[in-house]
Amino acid sequence: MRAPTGAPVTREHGLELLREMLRIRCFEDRCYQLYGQMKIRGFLHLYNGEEAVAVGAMRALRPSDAIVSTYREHGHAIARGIAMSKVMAELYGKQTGCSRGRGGSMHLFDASKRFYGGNAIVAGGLPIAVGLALAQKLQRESDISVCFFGDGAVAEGEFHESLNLASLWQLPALFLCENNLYAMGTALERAQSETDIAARARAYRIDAAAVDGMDVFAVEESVRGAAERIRHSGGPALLEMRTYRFRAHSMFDPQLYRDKAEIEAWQKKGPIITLTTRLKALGLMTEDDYQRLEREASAEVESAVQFAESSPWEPVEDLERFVYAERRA
Amino acid sequence: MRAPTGAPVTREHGLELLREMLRIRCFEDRCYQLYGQMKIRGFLHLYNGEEAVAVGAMRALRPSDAIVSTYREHGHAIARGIAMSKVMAELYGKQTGCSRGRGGSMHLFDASKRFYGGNAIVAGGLPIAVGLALAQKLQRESDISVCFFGDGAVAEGEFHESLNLASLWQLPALFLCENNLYAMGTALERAQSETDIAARARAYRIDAAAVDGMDVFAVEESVRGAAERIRHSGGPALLEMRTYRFRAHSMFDPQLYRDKAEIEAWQKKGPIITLTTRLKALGLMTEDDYQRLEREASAEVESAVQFAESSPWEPVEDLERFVYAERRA
Amino acid sequence: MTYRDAVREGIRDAMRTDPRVFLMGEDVGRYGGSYAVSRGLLEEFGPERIRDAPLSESAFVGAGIGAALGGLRPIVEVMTVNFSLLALDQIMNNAATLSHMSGGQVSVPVVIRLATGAGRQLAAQHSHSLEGWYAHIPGLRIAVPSTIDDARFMLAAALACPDPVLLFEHLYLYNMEGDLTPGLERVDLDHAAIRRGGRDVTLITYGWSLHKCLAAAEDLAKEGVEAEVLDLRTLRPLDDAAIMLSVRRTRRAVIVDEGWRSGSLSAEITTRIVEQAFYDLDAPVARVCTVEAPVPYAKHLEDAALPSPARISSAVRAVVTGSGAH
Amino acid sequence: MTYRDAVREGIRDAMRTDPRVFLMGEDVGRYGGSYAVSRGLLEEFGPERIRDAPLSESAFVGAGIGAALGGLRPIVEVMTVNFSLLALDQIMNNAATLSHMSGGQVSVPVVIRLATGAGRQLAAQHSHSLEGWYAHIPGLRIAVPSTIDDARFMLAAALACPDPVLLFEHLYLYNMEGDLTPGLERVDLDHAAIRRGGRDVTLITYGWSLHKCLAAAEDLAKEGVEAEVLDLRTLRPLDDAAIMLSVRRTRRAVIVDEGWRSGSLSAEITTRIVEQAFYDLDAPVARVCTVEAPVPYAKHLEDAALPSPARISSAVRAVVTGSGAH
Ligand SMILES: Cc1ncc(C[n+]2csc(CCOP(=O)(O)OP(=O)(O)O)c2C)c(N)n1
Ligand SMILES: Cc1ncc(C[n+]2csc(CCOP(=O)(O)OP(=O)(O)O)c2C)c(N)n1
Ligand SMILES: [Mg+2]
Ligand SMILES: [Mg+2]
Repeated sequence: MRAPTGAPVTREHGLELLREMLRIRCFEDRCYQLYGQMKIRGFLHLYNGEEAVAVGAMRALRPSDAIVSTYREHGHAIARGIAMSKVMAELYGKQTGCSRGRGGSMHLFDASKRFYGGNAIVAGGLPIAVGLALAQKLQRESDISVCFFGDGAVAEGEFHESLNLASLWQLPALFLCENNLYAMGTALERAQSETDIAARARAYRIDAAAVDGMDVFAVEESVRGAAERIRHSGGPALLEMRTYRFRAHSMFDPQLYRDKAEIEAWQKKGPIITLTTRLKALGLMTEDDYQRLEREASAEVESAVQFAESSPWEPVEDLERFVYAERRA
Repeated sequence: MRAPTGAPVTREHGLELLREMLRIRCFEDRCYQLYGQMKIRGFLHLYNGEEAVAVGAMRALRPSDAIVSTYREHGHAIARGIAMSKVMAELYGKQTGCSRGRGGSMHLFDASKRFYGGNAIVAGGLPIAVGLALAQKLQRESDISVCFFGDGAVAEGEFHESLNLASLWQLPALFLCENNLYAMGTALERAQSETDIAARARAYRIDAAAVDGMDVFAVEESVRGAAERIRHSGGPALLEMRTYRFRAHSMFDPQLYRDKAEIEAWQKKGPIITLTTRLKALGLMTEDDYQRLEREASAEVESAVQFAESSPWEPVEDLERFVYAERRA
Repeated sequence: MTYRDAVREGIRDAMRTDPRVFLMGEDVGRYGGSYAVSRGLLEEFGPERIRDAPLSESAFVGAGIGAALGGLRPIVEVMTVNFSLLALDQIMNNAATLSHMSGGQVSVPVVIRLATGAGRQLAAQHSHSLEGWYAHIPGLRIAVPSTIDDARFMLAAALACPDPVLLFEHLYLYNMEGDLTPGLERVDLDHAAIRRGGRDVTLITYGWSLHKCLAAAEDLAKEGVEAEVLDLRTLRPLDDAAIMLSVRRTRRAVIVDEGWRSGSLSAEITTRIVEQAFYDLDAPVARVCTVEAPVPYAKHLEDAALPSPARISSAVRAVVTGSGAH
Repeated sequence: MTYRDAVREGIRDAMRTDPRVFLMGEDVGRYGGSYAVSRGLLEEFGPERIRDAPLSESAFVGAGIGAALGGLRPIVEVMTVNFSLLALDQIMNNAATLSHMSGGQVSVPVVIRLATGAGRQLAAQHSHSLEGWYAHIPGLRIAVPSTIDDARFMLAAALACPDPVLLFEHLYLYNMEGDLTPGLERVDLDHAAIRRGGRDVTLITYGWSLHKCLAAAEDLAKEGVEAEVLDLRTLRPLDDAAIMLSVRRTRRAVIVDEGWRSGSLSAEITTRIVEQAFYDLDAPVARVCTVEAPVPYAKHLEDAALPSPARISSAVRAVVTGSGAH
């Protein structure tokens, strides 16, 4: 599998991708502040640096495809089209949140967008995605199931079992590994005997490729190509997106395990800065355009904050609602 | 890794291997009868057809190496040197059994032989063996840990996690896969997306080879070679022993999933028959020798049965003994 | 028909009437099911819907959850409860939470069937009775068919339920023979059932122990002690009303379950009786459970470890006579 | 010192005095432990003995069991109890059975440390309180350090024990400040401890709930109700003698634990009190547990789900006044 990166760039396409990445970046930065203000609590895993993966991937998928994600999923949710206001309200724990305040940052859901949740158990979403793909296959749908997961998940038994099942049964599953080189403080080479994740997938006879996850076009192209092949052949694929997280693992991480120089080097390769530079260099975008996109993103985030602030709490009496479904199937 | 099979054969060596295989075969056949007579109960998984693996492997190992096995482990236990009488008494559930009647067929133990049990959870022994190997490494021993498991275990998450750990940490573990082509009724190709088990191991950067598990010399040589390399390098290895079980999976298996012709074809390649033919052809053994070995094996089995029959039961009052250790460490 | 046949009929019926239903698990197809429950179904429904899974409990249970999210009605067979430990993360962290955690947006209509129990000399790793332990988990429904009728019809009730349902089939029951109640077409997952009436004491139980309790009740009747036998049928949620109704009448209760004593379901039921009917009790509630040891292989040891009619009867005698020795 | 410091001191001490001891788990080394417990230990003991493990709970817990068989004294850190579900097969089918199943030939001196509990808005998958649930399993010992002294010294007791011991550290306690009892050098794993004397009711608890009970007891004292507070310390085996001694004196008991109500440890304790001290009770035993729902993220919902001093006090009032409303 090859990941083309040389596709011709149009202004519209470029600005659209940039807009989406900026929306996520701006959202995450605001979350960081709000955590400091104790408006958001619990674990908070920010997506800064990895925006190209969510944005490129979601653009290449159909609305009817099923998505399963991790606890680091704000970017996936927003790029999937879940209203920022509902995501922010969820982080506030409000009734208007996309999980009615019960899920928080790690468990964003939107059934109408076929977004089956952030899953906070590393690798725990993989079998679910396999099952969604099985349902698609048995129902003869042309949709596929996409599962995001981190490099850390590759060591878990569920990764192995899920890849084997998907390949054995030739299910329409796309495994999207966000390889940001660390699982919390554990560097890839201290967790994996074989660090080439795409090669690992091939051991299950799964079509796999590594992609520059900092290049949003490369992500989009590779996901589109893989999705098409999956729809056509029925069998699974894996893409290893090479990326980096700019911030700490979560809000409680002094980052003893990596040094500033490494972070800075990656920041220079960041998806937003490289796309901006590229669009400007190609003459497809001006600094004014950029400023406008940033302003719009910022305004959207502020109105999401307003929405969250002014939203009601779920009544305490409803604590036990939804433990069991309210209607019979 | 290459598995040499052309080693020169001596009469003594050949007879010794044959003797051991006959002891196991004879034991298993007697177990089969005893099950019919309801002397043995529970699940009973016989080893017929796979004797070359246990016998070749154990001969190549040191008494101080640690062994972890499965529920199909009579052969491993006997080849390891656990007295047949203690094994048979265990199958009877007697106090004199090698697990004091608590374990039965699936849970033979002998700490003095560093035989850490039959484990009846498929793949459940692999992490234990990794831990034993870790203890060896940290204690700077030159012993290794050997784990027997079936082809079915390869699909389990614990296989993946264990191989990754052993390779990552370069532990002295030898993974001995008894690939008999079926996990209960599930043929290898209906369980594994990649049926080349040695290739699977290489995906963890583990040295691996497939071996003719019907050729006891090949087994012995390959295990000796692997064990030496492990002792020398510290890192793990995997050997895939290609073999076949002649009997049903357990006592409740109508074998709907394979046909007689396949079984018969494999029986012709059986480890005992081929070794017998070979030794005779080389003029190293006569039919009389063979008869004598069979008689001796049969006599040993009968005296094991006598021992089991005449052994006492564990008193019911001792039911709760050993749930917790009796002395403080 | 046997209990096994009844379970098979239930599966066949569901497969025929609802195309969303499929059966998935280790050796459910070609092998015919490790307890021969699904024998013949592969031939009728084909390998897509009678789906043999590799040894990967976590992944195929999780795939059942995912397939349920995706609109199907999976029946996942975990060969025995002992192996379900490998899938516990999927069961507790996904099946049981997704509905609540998503604010009610999704439900997980998966049915997980598991053989459970001891009594066949399968030793420590193959003899767990964990249904009561699973009943601790909110979000799950736990049901136990103990009769031919329930074996036949509980699956349909479970499939009609939008929540994840775990159905525990005691391996000792598969060979039990019996007749279906004529005319019966469905059962529910909500109510306990009195399997024998009595005025002196209530025996509260489920599964294989139901049959031990019925045997004990026969023996006790000869001594003039009339035991009522209540089959819980579902362990989560518990039918408190039925329990209290019976206990208020008999004023005495003995709980029989095959879980290890400490922290078994018997403790929860005792506690609920204390909470809801303390002043109606004439004696402390007693319980008969499995001895607190991994279940041993040897028959005499295993027998001694498990509840038996004799142990049940003597617990009842102690409660009824107030001798306190049980 | 904080509870966190005390745990770290306990580990350091064990590492220094016994070369067989090592610490293994996710991010125990370079990261310093996800709750910063092991910070600094990598520098002191090196990566062989402060061993970062990949995300492979089943394998590294199993490796701990194997290493214990092989003569070492592993401390396995499972980052939180929530992830231990992935290792349950190793814990229940191996750690808990090997001694018995081998007829006493081997023992498994592994110590597994797990952060447990809710209260930090971590939502359904990261807020389990399963220590009481684990206490169902014969062959395991379950201990819960709830004070600075126990945080400091329980590990040594666990390492000295030949059986597998699970140590549950409530994540809310890590920041708790306190002083070690001067001169204290060891604690045991056998006895419950009265943390506050009282004559009117016994509050039976452990872990973070201990501190909630102590707060409730202060409030109740202002109303003239003197609650005795018993810290169980070990959940398996339970110290029945200490429980009964206190309950026989106060004649009333309220059990507080953070497990979901049904099938929680509170049920087992209630049942034992009924079995052993029924006729000494002046009121039904009451319990305060977590509401039966996956723990929600929003603070007001989470607070409502968990035991609180207010809920404890009102349960005590109901038991003491016999109003029955709790
Ligand atoms: C099964 C499990 N074990 C441990 C954790 C704790 N934990 C949360 S995130 C994380 C690291 C995961 O790394 P990776 O998969 O690379 O994702 P990233 O955070 O880098 O996006 C760990 C260890 C968990 N959530 N689940
Ligand atoms: C985790 C687990 N799942 C299912 C089983 C039931 N079971 C026992 S043996 C077996 C097949 C194992 O096949 P394989 O590993 O190839 O070993 P073989 O029996 O062929 O020696 C199965 C499915 C089990 N014991 N453990
Ligand atoms: Mg990562
Ligand atoms: Mg096999």
